[in-house]
Order: sequence, then structure tokens, then C-alpha cells
Amino acid sequence: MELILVNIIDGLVTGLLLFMLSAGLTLIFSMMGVLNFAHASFYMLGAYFAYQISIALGFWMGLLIAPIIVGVLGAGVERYGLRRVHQYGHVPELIFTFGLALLIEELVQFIWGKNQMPFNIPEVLNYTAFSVAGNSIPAYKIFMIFISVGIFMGLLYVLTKTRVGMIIQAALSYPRTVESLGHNVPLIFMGVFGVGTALAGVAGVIAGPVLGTFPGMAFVLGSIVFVTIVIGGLGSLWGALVASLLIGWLTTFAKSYNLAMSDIFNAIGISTPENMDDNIFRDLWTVTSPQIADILPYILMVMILIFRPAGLLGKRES
Amino acid sequence: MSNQLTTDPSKSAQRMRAGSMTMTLMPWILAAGALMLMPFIFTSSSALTIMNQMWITVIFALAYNMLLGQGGMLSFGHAVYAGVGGFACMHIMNASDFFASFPLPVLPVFGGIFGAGLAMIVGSFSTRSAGTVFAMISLGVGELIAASSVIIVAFFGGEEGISGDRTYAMPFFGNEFLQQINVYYLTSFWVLLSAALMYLWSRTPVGRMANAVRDNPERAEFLGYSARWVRYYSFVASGFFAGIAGGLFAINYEIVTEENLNTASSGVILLVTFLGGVGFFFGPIIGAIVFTLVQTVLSLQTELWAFYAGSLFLATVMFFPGGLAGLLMMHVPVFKLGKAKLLIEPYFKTLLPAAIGILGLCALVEMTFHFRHATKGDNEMTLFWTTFDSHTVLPWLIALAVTAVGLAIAKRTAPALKEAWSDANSAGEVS
Amino acid sequence: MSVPALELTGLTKSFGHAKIIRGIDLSIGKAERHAIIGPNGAGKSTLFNLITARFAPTKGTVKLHGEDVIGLQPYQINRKGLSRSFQITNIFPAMTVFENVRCALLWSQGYKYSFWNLVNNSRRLTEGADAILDQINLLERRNLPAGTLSYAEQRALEIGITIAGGADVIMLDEPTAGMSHSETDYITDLIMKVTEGKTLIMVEHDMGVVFGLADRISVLVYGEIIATGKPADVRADPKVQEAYLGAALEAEH
Amino acid sequence: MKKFMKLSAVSALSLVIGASAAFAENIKIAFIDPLSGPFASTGTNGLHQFEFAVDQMVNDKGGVLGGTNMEIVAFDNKISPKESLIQLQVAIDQGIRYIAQGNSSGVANAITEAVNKHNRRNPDNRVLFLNYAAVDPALTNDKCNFWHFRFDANADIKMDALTDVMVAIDDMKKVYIIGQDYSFGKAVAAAAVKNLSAKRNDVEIVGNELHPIGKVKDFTPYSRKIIASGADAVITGNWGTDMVGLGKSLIESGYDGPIYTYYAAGSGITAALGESAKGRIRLISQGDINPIGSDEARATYTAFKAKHPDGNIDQSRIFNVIGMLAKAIEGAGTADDVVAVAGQLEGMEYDSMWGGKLFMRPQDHQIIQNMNVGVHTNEGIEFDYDNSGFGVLTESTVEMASMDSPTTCEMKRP
Repeated sequence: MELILVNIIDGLVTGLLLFMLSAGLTLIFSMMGVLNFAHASFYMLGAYFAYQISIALGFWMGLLIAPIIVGVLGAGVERYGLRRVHQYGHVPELIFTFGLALLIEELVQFIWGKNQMPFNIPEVLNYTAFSVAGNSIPAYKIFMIFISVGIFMGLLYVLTKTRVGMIIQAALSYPRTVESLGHNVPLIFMGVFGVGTALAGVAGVIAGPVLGTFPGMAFVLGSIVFVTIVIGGLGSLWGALVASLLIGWLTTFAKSYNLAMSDIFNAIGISTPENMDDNIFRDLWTVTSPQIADILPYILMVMILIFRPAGLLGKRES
Repeated sequence: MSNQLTTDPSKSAQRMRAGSMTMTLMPWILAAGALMLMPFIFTSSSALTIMNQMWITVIFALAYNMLLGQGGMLSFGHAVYAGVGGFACMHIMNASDFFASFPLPVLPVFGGIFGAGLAMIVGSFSTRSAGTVFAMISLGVGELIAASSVIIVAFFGGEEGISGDRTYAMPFFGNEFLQQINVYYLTSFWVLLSAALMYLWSRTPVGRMANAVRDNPERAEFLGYSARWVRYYSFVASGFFAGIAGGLFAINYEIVTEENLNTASSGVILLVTFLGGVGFFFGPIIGAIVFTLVQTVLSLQTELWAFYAGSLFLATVMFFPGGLAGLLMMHVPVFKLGKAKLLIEPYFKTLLPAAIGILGLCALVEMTFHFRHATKGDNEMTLFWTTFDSHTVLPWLIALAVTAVGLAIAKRTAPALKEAWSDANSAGEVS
Repeated sequence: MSVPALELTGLTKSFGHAKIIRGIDLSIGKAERHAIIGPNGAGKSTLFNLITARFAPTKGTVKLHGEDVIGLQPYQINRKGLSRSFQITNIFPAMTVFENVRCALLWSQGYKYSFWNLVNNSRRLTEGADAILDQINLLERRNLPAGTLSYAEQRALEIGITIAGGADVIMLDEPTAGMSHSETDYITDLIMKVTEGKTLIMVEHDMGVVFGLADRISVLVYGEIIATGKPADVRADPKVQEAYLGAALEAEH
Repeated sequence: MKKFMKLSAVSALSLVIGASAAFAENIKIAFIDPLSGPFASTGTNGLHQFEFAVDQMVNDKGGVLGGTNMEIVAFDNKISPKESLIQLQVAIDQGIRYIAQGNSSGVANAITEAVNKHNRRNPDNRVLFLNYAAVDPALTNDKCNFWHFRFDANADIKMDALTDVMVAIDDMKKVYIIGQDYSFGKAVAAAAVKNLSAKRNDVEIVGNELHPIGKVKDFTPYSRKIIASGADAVITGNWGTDMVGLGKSLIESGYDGPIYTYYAAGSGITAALGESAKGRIRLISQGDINPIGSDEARATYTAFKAKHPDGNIDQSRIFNVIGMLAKAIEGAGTADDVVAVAGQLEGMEYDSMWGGKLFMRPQDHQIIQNMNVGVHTNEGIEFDYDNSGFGVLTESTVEMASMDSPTTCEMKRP
């Protein structure tokens, strides 16, 4: 029973972290129609920049400065890269971001080398907040939850309550009209791209110390972010939140409990075959839920795309 | 109506067709000749291995372009079909009685059948729409199958894959395919056959409609064609040829592993195809050749090969969305107009300094890398056949100067090139 | 009387709460040229889209040659002999003019999804496509990418694609929209020529074209047909005059 | 254009193939391991150790066979079996007779099969495969062949030694086994179960599971489960980021027992684990580093650090590979006849500067040596890893581990 509570907290942390990435990605998508393959690369850059800054100025300055640098870089990528490719259509845009992701990984290796960086939790937060049945919940995880919830609230406030937010929402649906009203739509696009990537940067800073800062960190997370926004519904912020939490909990619980395929088969009345070695399905019988935990989101995505192509909370079919 | 059928224009069209018949056959004859002669130029078996790799990539890239270029479907998991074809062939290789009943050159057909079979299953739900939905399903299915490759050991052999021995097949005219050269000709035969079949496919009704559906699926529907089924047939055909590539891989390396179907391989084939150019049939062929050379040959020269490959790719997407083939084909009108001469001098003046400048830039990158990562005391490095000390100022100054001067000259002369380019093109349109 | 080419009964379409088409009954005979007119926003294009299965109707039936076609896909309806053009030019811009027409011929010549035939080798295809090009006066533009044609030429090509499949019911959605006078005359003549002996249903704003071409006219206002009949009768109908002019005046305000 | 392409292809290919023809007199060893990509740091560090070992142990001492130098030729396989086979072909074309590889048993499998086929099909230019780190037991059992020599203890031997040390701890009652979902992870798990149940039947295995390799972002759920099981010890074969992730998350989640592992040193792992894992992680290895095995070893390590300040000698067996190969070549009197060299290697006894005796078992070409179990700490460390102050301190040694262990290998000699 206590384990369930612990898993709920762990899943929440994973889900919220995922949300910080998917929020920016879905915002960028709904605005420009571009699935940014390099989004997780900006997350990685956030972690690396923060590590570099934290050596000189400490973790907190890293948390403050690194996302800004990432956001500026992101805006630059939009201004000098994407905008240029935009004229050729969506597929080249997607492929551009794909190439960018490869290049950023190479660049990171070029600058920082291939090893994992010793980027650690700040001392202030390096204690156990509380324990549930022998399982400690580190204070840092609580801190992660607060940061992500804070960012979500801030984002929601800006998008729904401020003038800038109104313009952005309008530019999402009617770019021409907004442009003719005298707003600089390309500037808005650049801004949204910058903010979206900066959000990914924040996620990178706070995830770097716990999930590791290494050149493969973008690849590990990259495609799962897509999966999240596809499941949630492309362009839907709430959808991204729901899908992030869903994936967070789904994978956490799948890993925490050893549910074997043979149990399921037995439960529905198929008995385990006598001689496993000769059975061509032997591997299927021994599959356990932790083994497939990380591919569950993909299964979910394919199912969703088949039966509800617009996603959980999405309105449009792209 | 009937009298209209004998009007002059259609007659001239017929004549054109007859003329284009030999025109279209020419490249194939040339290609066959080149394939035959290559082993006499590059005799070592490693060169043969690299060329085999190239031809396999050519087939795979062409198959991929049936989707991306001709059908407008962006797939992030196409390696799966090649991989499954390869695994199927490997299992057949290991089923010794059955394998011994037919000669080795037939084996890739089975790879094709299994590739197409998997494509039939996946395509039944993924081809309902193109665009993002298709791309995401391909990504999801790709990840699923790649992940299950380490779980389902019985078929995929886990992380070390499965291996076999190609020489147990029925001897083919006394040939047991012991040597690399035998395999080279087998691969060459298949690359020619597959490329020809894929070319012909693009000339069939369903191939033509694939283009139509790519450009305007709705209009195609109002012409009696279901966009979904057109996509489905393209998808299955693409899976078939990808499977053939996988089968050839199995024959060449006698081992297939998880890397044959993981997402990295799927990404690479996208890169290869786009680099070569999706708009032209021969684009992926160029892409496959260039990329294989970069991967196997450049990687022996520098650890940073992936960095250069990535930069090249990004530059292609940004500046030449038509890929290398598009770059080549840009010149066709110029040649047709007989104005190619106009371009020689500006090209010389701009591209040569630009190339030198870029090489200078590469030198700077390499020197930085060496300076940062080389071992202590090992200050010497060799670049462009020159050995020097990377910890002294002079080489840096030289590299910087070369880069700056090269790029500056290129920038100065670029407007003249632009002008010459428009001259060479536009003048023709007037005449 | 024989079975009508197209018969609509109680056709209704709502988007959310908005009723766009409010129960239409219409019967169009074989080889009839029928025009649908009405003010902007009357639902003309929606009606077209309902008939051709671009949208599914909320209620009602559509019968093509007496056969119910509700629930079929656009391509299935097309195979039953109904072909349409679009208000916004809808061609394959990257392909050559010739290929555009040839694609339109493939299904009707029975090639289906075959991959054992080569399109270049078929004389019937080439000659058929050239014949259509000749009809629509685009033979000279044969090998140009369709996207590079002038607007009027693209409209002509669109009509060419629409008729190429040999459908006996042709639906044209504002074929002369946005054209100059001379272009309009050219297209009108073209329509006259290519729909000889076929059923034609068209939406059109240009009254000159309508009264020049149509055998019968239906007037659609706010999703309802308020009058159907011979051009002269419709013109004289006071209901039409009032509703049509009234709505037109309203639209201008 | 076609001509140009051909021309560039000619020059590119001839560059590769002709590059080494000029120094034909050296005995060349092809080093086929990842030099780019995610595993490049391990590969590069291994290459440095090979290059250093060749210079230090052979060339600076006047070479072998009365003055012939050895040379390492590096090939980047990007840890891909396909690329490895291409590079193997290139190496063979360059006249190289000795192939060294270690990272990934999958690659080793591909290479050993390819070498076996090549040697059968081309008796004129046979090659030897010197496996310095791929530990899949199958390589010296079912898949063994005459051309393959393993200089590292295999997963079974390591687990045998590791469990010898573990069973001596009396209050260890519950053990949790976790590993990556592939052949190596499975081999570790199987060996752990077999050894533990054979040596201490009162030890309960409370968990035995596999997780996807390289795909787990967050190990916390696994840690929760391990803690909930009440395990006193954890055994894992994880390496790379999977090791760091598991180790860190276990400790952060409140697990307070020891973690027994294979690969938790060097390549940034020691630095990343740092203070938090002090005294918690124990690993099985060979070669005495702390305390160092001999003065010669101390001098070697010091010289290596002077040359590669960022490097580690985390694979001291590489020096054994070079030492034993040099000895075998001297014994055979030739470097060209690999059958003769292989004959010398079979059954060779060798005194390693890293302490202890080495024996190349002739029946399966598996090396037998002393195995150490060490602890991750910063106390009593002479040679640290990753310049982090932390290193591995040997706690106990199993002499000539698994000397008489059975093998299913049926060696076919030419």
C-alpha cells in the first residue's frame, strides 16, 4: 500500500518532467505546424550549460541563466534555420530539426566529451524530505514537482490572461489576420520557439543531476516526448499534461510490479506449455511488465492513432 | 472523336516515346557496365565489401524513396522491413535442408516476401492517412519491433543477433560464394534488377497515382482512386524492396542483429535519401554512395565524421532541398541551352575558394579537437598530409588565414556567380 | 420516364446547431444541364460536397441512376460515373498537364491498381489524354508542369480532368469564378462542347453563363430550394426575385 | 560528374587501403572498437592503453623477433556489428593478422564468426582474434573456435569469484538480481542464481529481473521495488549510464546494502558516482591497482597518467594481451604464421606485472587468473579513476578463479 503512494509520487515527478518538454513542443507545433525533433536536444543543452555554469557560479545561477541561453539559441535556430526551410514545406522542416538533433549531439560530444558529467544535486536540497516505509523521497524531487507545477501555472496564466497570450492564441489560428492587425507574426513565432526551447532548457537543468548529464540523454528522451504530445493531442496544452502524467504513472507502475505475461495468459485460461524450450512463443511467455515498461507509451500511441487519431484531448486531425 | 486520335501532336508524342526508349535504356546499360567493371578498378576485398554495402544502401534508399519521394509518406521506422527481411533470410540460411534446395541468388526474394508481408500488416492501419499520423505510427511501430528484437530471442536472437553460413546453399553453376567477389556480382545483379523494377514501378498506373495522391489526395479520390489503397500498395512495394536489401545484407555479412532494425538505422536511411534528393529517381543512389563513403572511409580519417555528415546534411536541407540530385539537375537546362561555358569561370572563382575556406574551417575544427582531447605530450598532428605541432601559434594562424581568405573571396565573387547563373538560365527562355 | 440521373430526397446537413441544408428534394434527368444558383452562403458548395461524399449528410438520400450512394467513399461514387470539379482549382500542380489528364483516365480505362502495366506503353492512354487536351485546347501546354499554367488554363485543365474519366454525370463548382469576360466565354463554350450528351450540374454566379447553358435552374436560398424550372420560368418567379435580390442586397450591406 | 565521383572514390579507397603499405615491417594489431558515438570514451581509452602497452612493453625494449616493432592500427566500428565486419575486412586487406576487440559481446560474436569463416575460406591469410573484454561465456563454450583467445575472465568466472566473496558474509540473507535485457545481463543473472544456490542454500533470491538496455530514464521504480523486497545485497551486470543510473537511484531512494557489480569504474562512472556511493559499490575485476601489483606496474601507471592525464588504466589486461602476444611471437619465431602463434598462446603461463599468474586454458582459450573484489572508495587509493579521488580498493582475492570450471567447447584445430 505504501509502495503505491511512493510510486504515485515518483510517477508524478517523471510525468511533470515530461510535461515541461512536451508543453514547449506542443506550443511550437500548434503555432508553426512543426514537430521539432531537436526539442530534447535543447533539454540536453540546458543540462550541459547548467553544469558548466554551476562549476563557476553554483546551481542556482545555472538554473537561472542556462534556460535563457537555451531560449536565445532556440530563437536563433528559428530565425536563421527554420524560417529559411519553412518555404520548402513541412517535411523538410521536420527533417531539418532531425538533422539539428544529430548535430547538437555531435557538438556536445565535441565540447564536453562522451562521458557522463558529474553534475550533482545542490547541497541545500541533498537530504531526504520524508520516508515512506523505508523508501526515502529526496527533497530534490519535491523541488522538481514545485518547479514544474509553477511553470505550468505561469504558462497557463500568460496564455489565458495576458495580452501577449491573447495575441499568441490568435496567431495560432489566424496568423494572417493577426499580421494584418499590425502584429509581427514572425517575431511571435520566434518568441514562442525561444520560450518553448527555454522550457526544455529548464527541464534539462533540473533533470540533469538526477537522470544524468550525458550525450545520449536527448536520444533517450527524444521520441518519448513526441509520443506524449501525439497521445495528448497535437497542439493541446491540457492534452500534453494529461498524457505526460499518464505516461509517467504507466511506466512507473509497470516497472514497480512484476506482472508476467504468463500470469495474464494463465488468468484468461491458457495454461503454460510443458516444454518451454521448443515453444516458439517461449519469449512471449516470459515477458514481464518492467521489460516492456518503456515501450508501453509506443503501444499506447499506436492504439490512439488507430482509434482516435486526434489524440486524447486534441481537436484536429493533422 | 476518332479523327482526333490521328492528329499530329499525338504522332509526335509517339515519336518522342520511341526516342526516349533508347534514352531511358542508356543509363541502365551504363550502370550495368560500371557495375561489371568496378571490381577491376578496386580489387581488394575491403573495397568490394564497401561497394556491397553501397549497393545494399542503394536498394534500401530507393525503396525508402518510393515512400518519401513518390508517395509523400515520411517514415521513421523503415529499417524494420529491411531488418525483418534480413532475419527471415538468415533463418532460411539456417534451415539447412530447405536452404540447400535452391541457389543463393534466389534468397533475397524471401527477404522481399517477408518485408512485404510485414508491410501488409502494418500498412493496413498506418496508410489511412499520410502526414504526421503516418510518421508517428511508423515511429511507434519501429520502436516496438526494435524493442521486441531483444525480448523475442527465438526470432531475433537477442542483442548478438543470428548468424549463418551462405555457402550451404545449392551451388550456383558450381559457385559456392566463398569469396567476396562472388557476393559482389550477386549484389550487383540484385541492385540493377531492383532499381530497374522500382523505376518501372514508378511508370505503372499505381506508381503514377502515388505521385497524384502525394500532391493532392482529395483530387485523386475524385478520379476513382482510393488514396488509402494507393498508399497501401506503395507501402507494401517499398517493404518488398527493403526486404530484398535486408536479404542481401544477410548474404553479405552472414549476421543480422538488432541494429538492422533499430531507429538509428531508420534515421540513417532518411538522411541518405534526403541527402541524395527525393525529387529524382536517381537521388537516393547518389545519397547512398556518398553516405557510405563518408561512413566507412571518412570515419577512418577522423573521429569527427558524424559531425561533418550532420553539417553536410543540415546544409543540404537548408540550401538545397532538392538534395545532391537536385543540385545536379539544376544544371540540365543550362546544358540544354548550351550555356554551361558561362558558368565555368564563376564556378572556378567562387566554389574553389569556398571549398578551400571550408577545408580551412575543417582544419580549425580538427585542431581544436586535437588540442582539447589529444594526449599530453602528443602535440603532433597530421592534417592534409602535413604534420605539425597543434600547440604552436603558426598552424592556427595559417588555418585561420586560409579560412578567412577563402571564404572572403567566395563571398566577393558570389554575386558574379549569381548573375552568371541567371544569365545562363534566363537567356534561354527568351529564345 | 426513365430513372433520373441524380435524385435527392430530404437531404439535410447540420454543423453543430447550424442547419446549412434544410431538406432538399431535387431530381435531375439524364442529359439535362442543370444550374444551381443562389446568394453567397446559401449552401451551394455544401450541397455539392454532400452529393460527392466529401461530407456525410445528417439526413436524406442521394441516388445516382436510381442507386443509393450514401455511405460510399468519394472514389466509389466516382467509379459509378459521377465526376466533379472544385471551386478552388484542384489539380496536380507538380505534374505535367498531360500527366494530369492521364491520371484521370487510368481508372476508367480499367488500369485500377495494376503494377504490371506501364503507362507509357499504352497507346489508348496517350491518345485518350491527347484527345482530351485537344478538346480543352491545351495540347500546346502538354509537357509543362500544371502549376505554371495561367488561371484560365488551370480552370480548363480542371474541367478536362473532370470529364476525362468519361463520367456521365458532371458536376462543376463555379467553373468561371474569377475570370475575365473573354475567358468566361471560352470556358462556357468549352463546357458546352464537353458535356454534350451528359448530365451537367453546376453552381455558378455568372447569370450570363447560367442562362446560356442551363436547361433547368434551381434556386437555393438558406439551404432550401425555393424554385426549380426552365430559365424563363425561374426568372419570372416573384419568389425568386424577392428572395434572391433581397438576400443579395442584404449581403451587400 | 560521374567521372569525378569515380575519381574521388578511387582516391578515397586507395587512401584507406594504401595507407599502411609503407610500414610493412611492423607487426600490426587492428584495434576494432568504438571511437565515435556513445561508447567512444571507453573505446578511446582502450586504444590509448593498447598504444601505450605496445610502446612500453615491446617497442621501447627493442621489439620482438630481434627488432621488429609492434603497431596498433585503430578502426572505428561505432559499436555496430556491420561496421565491425567492414573494418575487419579492411584490416585483413591491409595485411593485419591480429585483431583486438572488446566492447560488446554482440560485436565479438560477429567478429569471431567472421574470423572463423574467413580463416576457413582463406587459409593463406588467416588472422587471430584477441578478445580483451567481451565476456559472454558462449564465446569460449558453444561458439568457441581456435582463432579466438579471451584475455578477460568471462561472466561465469567473475560471478563464481564474486559469489565466493559474498557467501562469506553471514548476515546476507536476501539477494536481488537486476540486469540489462540482453545476452550478458541474462548470463550474469543465470550465473548468480546458479552459484548462490550452490554455495549457500539459505540465501533467498528475492528478485531477478531484466530492464531494457540503455532505455531507462529513471531507475527509481526499480529501486523502490528492490527496497520493498528487503534485499541485503544487489547484484547487477549493468554498465555505462545504466550503472550510474541504477547506483545513484538505489542510494537516493534509501537502499543501504552493498551493490555487487562488474563495471562501475572509469569512463566517468567513478566520477559520476562519487561520494554518494562510497563504500557501497563492490566490483569484481582482475589486476591489482590499489594496492598496485608491482613496482613495474606503478611505473607504468605513472607514465601512463603523465601521457594521458584524463585517462585510466581500467583494463590492465590489455597489457597482458600485448605481453602474451609478444611472448608467443618470440616463441613461434614468426609473426606471420598465426597457427604457430596460436599454438604458443595455448596453455601459456605468464607472470603479469599487475600481480599473479595467468594461464591460457588450451581447451577453450579462456584465460585463468586471480580475481579481485574491490570497493569504491577514496581511502587508500593510490591510483584513482576519472581524477575524482575515488578508485577501487581491493578487499579480497580469489586465486586462479574457476581453474577447473567445465566448458562445452569442442576445439577444432587446423
